[in-house]
Amino acid sequence: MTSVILKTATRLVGALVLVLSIYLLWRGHHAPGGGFIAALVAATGFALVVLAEGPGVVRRGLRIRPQYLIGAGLALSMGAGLVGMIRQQPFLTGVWWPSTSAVAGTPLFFDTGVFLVVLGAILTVLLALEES
Amino acid sequence: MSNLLIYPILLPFGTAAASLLLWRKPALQQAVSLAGVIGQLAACIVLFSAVTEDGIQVLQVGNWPAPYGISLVADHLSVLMLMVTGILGTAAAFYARGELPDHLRAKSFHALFHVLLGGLSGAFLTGDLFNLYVWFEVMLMASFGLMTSGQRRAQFRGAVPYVVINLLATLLFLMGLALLYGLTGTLNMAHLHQKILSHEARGLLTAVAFLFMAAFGIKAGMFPLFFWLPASYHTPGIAVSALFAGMLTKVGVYALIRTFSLVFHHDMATTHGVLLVIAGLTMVTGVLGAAAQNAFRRILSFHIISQVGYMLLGLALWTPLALTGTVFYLVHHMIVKANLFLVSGLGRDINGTMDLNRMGGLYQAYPVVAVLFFVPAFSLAGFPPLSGFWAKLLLIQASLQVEHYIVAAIAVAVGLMTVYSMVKIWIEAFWKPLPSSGTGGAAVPYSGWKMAPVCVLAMITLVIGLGAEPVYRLADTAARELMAPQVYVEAVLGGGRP
Amino acid sequence: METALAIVSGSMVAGGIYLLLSQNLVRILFGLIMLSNAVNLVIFTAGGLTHTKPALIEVGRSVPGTAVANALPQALILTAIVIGFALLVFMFVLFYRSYESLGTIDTRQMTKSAPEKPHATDTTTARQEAGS
Amino acid sequence: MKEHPAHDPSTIYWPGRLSALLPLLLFIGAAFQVPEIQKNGALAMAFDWVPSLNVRFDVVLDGLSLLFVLIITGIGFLVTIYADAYLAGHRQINRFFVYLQSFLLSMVGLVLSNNLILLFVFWELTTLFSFLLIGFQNESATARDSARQALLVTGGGGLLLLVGILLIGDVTGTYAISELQGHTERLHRDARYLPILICLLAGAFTKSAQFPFHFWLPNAMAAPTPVSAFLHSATMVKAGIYLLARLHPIMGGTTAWMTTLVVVGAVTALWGAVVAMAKTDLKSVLAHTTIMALGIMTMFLGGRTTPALTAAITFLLVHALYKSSLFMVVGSIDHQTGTRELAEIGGIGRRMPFTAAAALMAALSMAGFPLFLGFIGKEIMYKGALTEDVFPGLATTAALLSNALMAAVAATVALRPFWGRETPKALTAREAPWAIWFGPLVVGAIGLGFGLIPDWVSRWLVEPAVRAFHATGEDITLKLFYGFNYPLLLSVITMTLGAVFYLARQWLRRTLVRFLTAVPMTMEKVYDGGVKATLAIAKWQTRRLQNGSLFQYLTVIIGTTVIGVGGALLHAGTIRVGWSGPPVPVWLGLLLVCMLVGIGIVVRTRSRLLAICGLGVIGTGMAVIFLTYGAPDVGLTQLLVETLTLIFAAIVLLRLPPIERHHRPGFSRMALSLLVAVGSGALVTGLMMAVQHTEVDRTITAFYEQASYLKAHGRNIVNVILVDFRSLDTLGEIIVVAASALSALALIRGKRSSS
Repeated sequence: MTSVILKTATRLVGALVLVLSIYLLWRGHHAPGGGFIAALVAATGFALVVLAEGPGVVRRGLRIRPQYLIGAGLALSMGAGLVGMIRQQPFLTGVWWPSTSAVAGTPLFFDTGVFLVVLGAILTVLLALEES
Repeated sequence: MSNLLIYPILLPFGTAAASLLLWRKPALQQAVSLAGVIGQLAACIVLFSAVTEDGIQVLQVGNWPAPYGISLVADHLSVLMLMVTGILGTAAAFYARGELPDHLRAKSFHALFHVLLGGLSGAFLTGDLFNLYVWFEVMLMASFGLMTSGQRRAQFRGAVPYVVINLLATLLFLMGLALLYGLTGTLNMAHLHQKILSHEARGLLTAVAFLFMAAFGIKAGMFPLFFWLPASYHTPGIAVSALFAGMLTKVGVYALIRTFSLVFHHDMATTHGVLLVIAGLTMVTGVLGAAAQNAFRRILSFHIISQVGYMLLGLALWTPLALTGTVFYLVHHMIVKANLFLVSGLGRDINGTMDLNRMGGLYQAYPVVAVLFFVPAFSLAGFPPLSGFWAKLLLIQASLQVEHYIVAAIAVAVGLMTVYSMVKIWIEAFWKPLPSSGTGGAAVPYSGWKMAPVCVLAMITLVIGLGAEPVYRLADTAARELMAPQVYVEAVLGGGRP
Repeated sequence: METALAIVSGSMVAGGIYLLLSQNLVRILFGLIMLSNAVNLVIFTAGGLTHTKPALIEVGRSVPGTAVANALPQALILTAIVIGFALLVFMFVLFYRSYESLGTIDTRQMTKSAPEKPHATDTTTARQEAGS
Repeated sequence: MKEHPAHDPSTIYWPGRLSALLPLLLFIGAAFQVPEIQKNGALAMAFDWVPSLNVRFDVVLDGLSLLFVLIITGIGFLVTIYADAYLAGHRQINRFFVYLQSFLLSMVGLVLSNNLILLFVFWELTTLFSFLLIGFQNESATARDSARQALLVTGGGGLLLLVGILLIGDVTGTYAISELQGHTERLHRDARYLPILICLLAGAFTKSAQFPFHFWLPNAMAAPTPVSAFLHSATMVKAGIYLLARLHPIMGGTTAWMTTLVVVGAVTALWGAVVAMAKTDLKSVLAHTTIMALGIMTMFLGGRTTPALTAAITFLLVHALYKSSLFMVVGSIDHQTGTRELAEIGGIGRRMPFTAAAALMAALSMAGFPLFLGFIGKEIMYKGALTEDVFPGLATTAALLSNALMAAVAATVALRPFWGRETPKALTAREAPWAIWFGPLVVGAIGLGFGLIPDWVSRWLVEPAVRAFHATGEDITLKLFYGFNYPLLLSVITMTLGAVFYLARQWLRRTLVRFLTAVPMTMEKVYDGGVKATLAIAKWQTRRLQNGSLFQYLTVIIGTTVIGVGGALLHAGTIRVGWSGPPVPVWLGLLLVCMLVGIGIVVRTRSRLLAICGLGVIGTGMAVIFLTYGAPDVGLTQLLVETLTLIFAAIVLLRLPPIERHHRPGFSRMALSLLVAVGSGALVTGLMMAVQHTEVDRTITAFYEQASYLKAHGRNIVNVILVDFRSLDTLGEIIVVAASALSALALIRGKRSSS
């Protein structure tokens, strides 16, 4: 009975933490937060779930191997840098849309890449360690 | 603005990302990996020709002007190192393909390999000291992974001191960075050059300079900070150890050259005087260490140390000729040393061991391998007309010119000891018949994946030796750029403003 | 405050180095954690502690209104912390696997099993095997 | 020692045979240049190689070079033919010819070089190829060791030679030999003259086996006989002599030069002759007479009179001819009878007539019999010795004694094996194939032929050679008979003495052997001792330094750093102890004290749990400091990293054994650790205090503050730095994170697959 409550609680907390982390990622450009912090928060959430319920749940929940998160994150960050190059500017030059009001820009994609890599990396090790 | 500078960094990292995304497809990973090294080599060649034709190239990353953003700078020294990186990376990747069964289980091998290459390129290109720290970490982390990838007990034994001591170096580097930032308020090396020109706290800067010297000295394997190197270099796979032997300590040497020409130029009598003493001790210690060894790769590992001493010697003497010698030595040494490590792998394939007591008979049965060892080995020993001869000649000549006779004598004596070591390997592994305790004897077919890189590197050694003039000119230009950093500083700080 | 932090950092370095010099992998690990914390503190202190307002630009302004804390060292520390964490995770795993493989966390015993003893070969031994 | 393993029918011979064309063509080509050189002095050709270093591919063919080229290629041709038959059936015969012809080309290059660096390149190449040739019987440990010894001795001398050459370049600004003659004055006056001379002579003496570096040459007889006949009689060992002759007009003529060369040469000559008399192995006898001959040449090159220098060159030619012939003869005896021991061979002359004839002619030339070139060589030798500037007495005595001994040795080598009593081994001897006797016979015959036409030899060969390095108006003509004079008298004495020595050879040998065994220290022992001592030092040093103790490694590294940086800091003297910056609030002070306590706990405790708590206190304390001093991002990250570290620690550390079981270190180790730890802590505190006095330059931060929102569209400046201003750092950083995960994964997974 308690374990069911615990499981539900951790899942709930886990989900909340994930939402929180995405919020942190989003607002990072303007207030404390950003890719690292968001990823660390998310990783902590996943870690709680892993410790409480074992790695299987997280693996199933993720659906893909965490290594792919790393690969995708790296690709995203570097891709964000390439956008400037297409416009004949140096690598990693920030490009914003629309250029006047700056709602979205490559630095945000870059930060998302950071988020994915850090999260993916921590999960990779965490899951592998728990499974070993 | 020249985005050419980013490709040698970006291509390996892109390849690494791609090989991660191809996690379940080892064959495709392998193909992408080979394509990646060739692409990087091409990028290095393009950048190389741009620099040799148009002079120093600068990229202000993110379009933020120096010293606010991070500058990538390619001068002659950088592109020479980069060229060798490209060549050795390609060679090692092909050789690794021949070695693959060992690595097949570690699917992360290709990604780590390319991360290492990218880190190397970054370190050679960056004009920012903190960014250099980041690239050092990239290389370090990748090297940790590659160092332990075979999971043998000896690897763990070697990896622990390797990891601990290198982390210590990293922390020293970071500490030095913090203090230097506190003193100057900048991290851009060209900007640091200017700041230090007019800085008042010279004595304090010298203390900080020594902190950097220690940090890079550990990486470079200089006396008495080298212990991690002989403890670990004989443990990883052949292709990996060849890449390590060729590149990793030389990044340390590169960093020393860069910082002690561009940044810490305020008290050369002290800093370079200390370096000179260290250089002598490094040469002697390394070569004596090698003389005491009796395994193929261990001998080679200790020789790295003694040859780092030669390179430091040129930096310490601080004359155009001496620096030219250092640059020439770097280029020559990286290729030759990596090649010797690769050849040691061929020897192990045949004899089943690296222990010279149990090796033998290679000369009779494998004449091609014998030639492929002979060329780099005697180049390392400084025999003309191979590449090592010119490198040694330049450094001896440089020390004679400034009448540092003791150093010249050490360089000569160490040269002779190097001959001794190379002859020892030759006699024991090649000339001596296979002892009864040996395990080899079964005919091992030449593997094209392994032979091709060894042959190409041996050819390059010959070409550098016979066509020393163009290499000398490049090294000379690099040395002159180092001695007159004004051009570098102007290229970084002058242009590129948005 | 800077002086106080200098003393604290110094103490952390001393403690970290002392731990590093023990021959126990776990204590070495603790030492490295402490050292990397110390270095972060050094960076932070070296950047100056005069201003204590976070380096944020309030909504409605385009530059910080009052003097704010030095943002650059903070960014450097963030990078250093994350890198340090990555190294730490690897070390956890490495030491754990070394223990499994070598059966000890005592560095003396780790190297004892493979002494780097130079073997004897010189001209005399080579001559003895003449006739081969 | 078995020099030729069982015949291997699969061996392909034609490449070796064909390679004989190379020296032959070179010889013919050189021979055609003889009149031209005699008339005009020299031919030159040059192109750039490494012009920036003054290294040019600059070759000059003058009289001296020409004489050498003729000797090298002529004997090289005959030796190739000889070796082809001698080594028939050897598995690696083709490698042999590759080495041999490469050596020959290097040698030709050496004598043609007009650039000292180029000369050095060829010099080292001859060393390298001779290494391969001496160790050609690579299955024999003796051959391997001898090859290494020769390489190390001559290679070491070579390195000194390089230093000498570089110094010459430094003094004069050129490496061109032809230009250097104009700088003789400057060189002789330069303070570095003596070091230069020492370096150059070290190179020449090691190569030409002068005392005390002579010992490698007899050992090098481990090489197959064709190698000895070529390298150790006619070519490689003469490279040193060639160098001395070349340098004569540049470095020669000083007291230092003359004294050194005459004394060293005389000692070498006497030593070689005496040891030769004591030896019984034919090849060893020849090796020592070679040492003697090299000593004689060196001695005469020490002089500066025309007769002395003429003597050196004449004797060079004489020696090259008879010695290569004798080596080939000995090889032929060895080949046919299977032994080289004097006592075991006798009376094979009738069975091997051609070989015997070759031996006879060579030996007579060696003994200096009239009508042979050797006689003329001896005459001019005495003439030269009597005119030496320094120590003419020593030179004459040395020449006289060694010539007499040489005559006795020649008789021993050429007469006894062929004409003495037949020994059992001789009964099975058959004449060798034609290719084996052809070479020695031809060379022997040339020795006789040249003896008959001395004025021809001197006009076309000797005179141009001498004039190439010795400008003189004096007449240089060799004659069969100069009239009744001192040289003739000395010649007569020589022959008489030689006869006496021959007759008393048994007694002489016994005495000499007794004397030689009584000599306590030979140079070879010194060499072996040197190698051993170096190795012992190396092993001791490596045991001390690279002893596998991580504790020691770290102590040395940290200790060195602390001493170096601390020394510089103290020297700078900028630490001012005292509070600076804003005052510390009380609660922060308490926090800092808590952190110090935390450090103490981690250091002292043996409990992992407590240690982790201590680390937690430190980490949290830092987070609070960050948050207090305006770094929310850093503080937050610090806290999160603490949490995750804790999680990993929980997973991993619990799988490791507890620290409690780890025994404590001894007192001295603890004290050393404490010293190093406190030293480094004090250093860091000192450095930070020193740096605090500099107000941080905030120019760059100011730019970020200005541009953060306006140009980079972000209000969190720290974040903007991370993702925009310095995003390359961040890119590198996530790559580190990725690499760390991959490395860790490989480690964990490796366990699964390896277990």
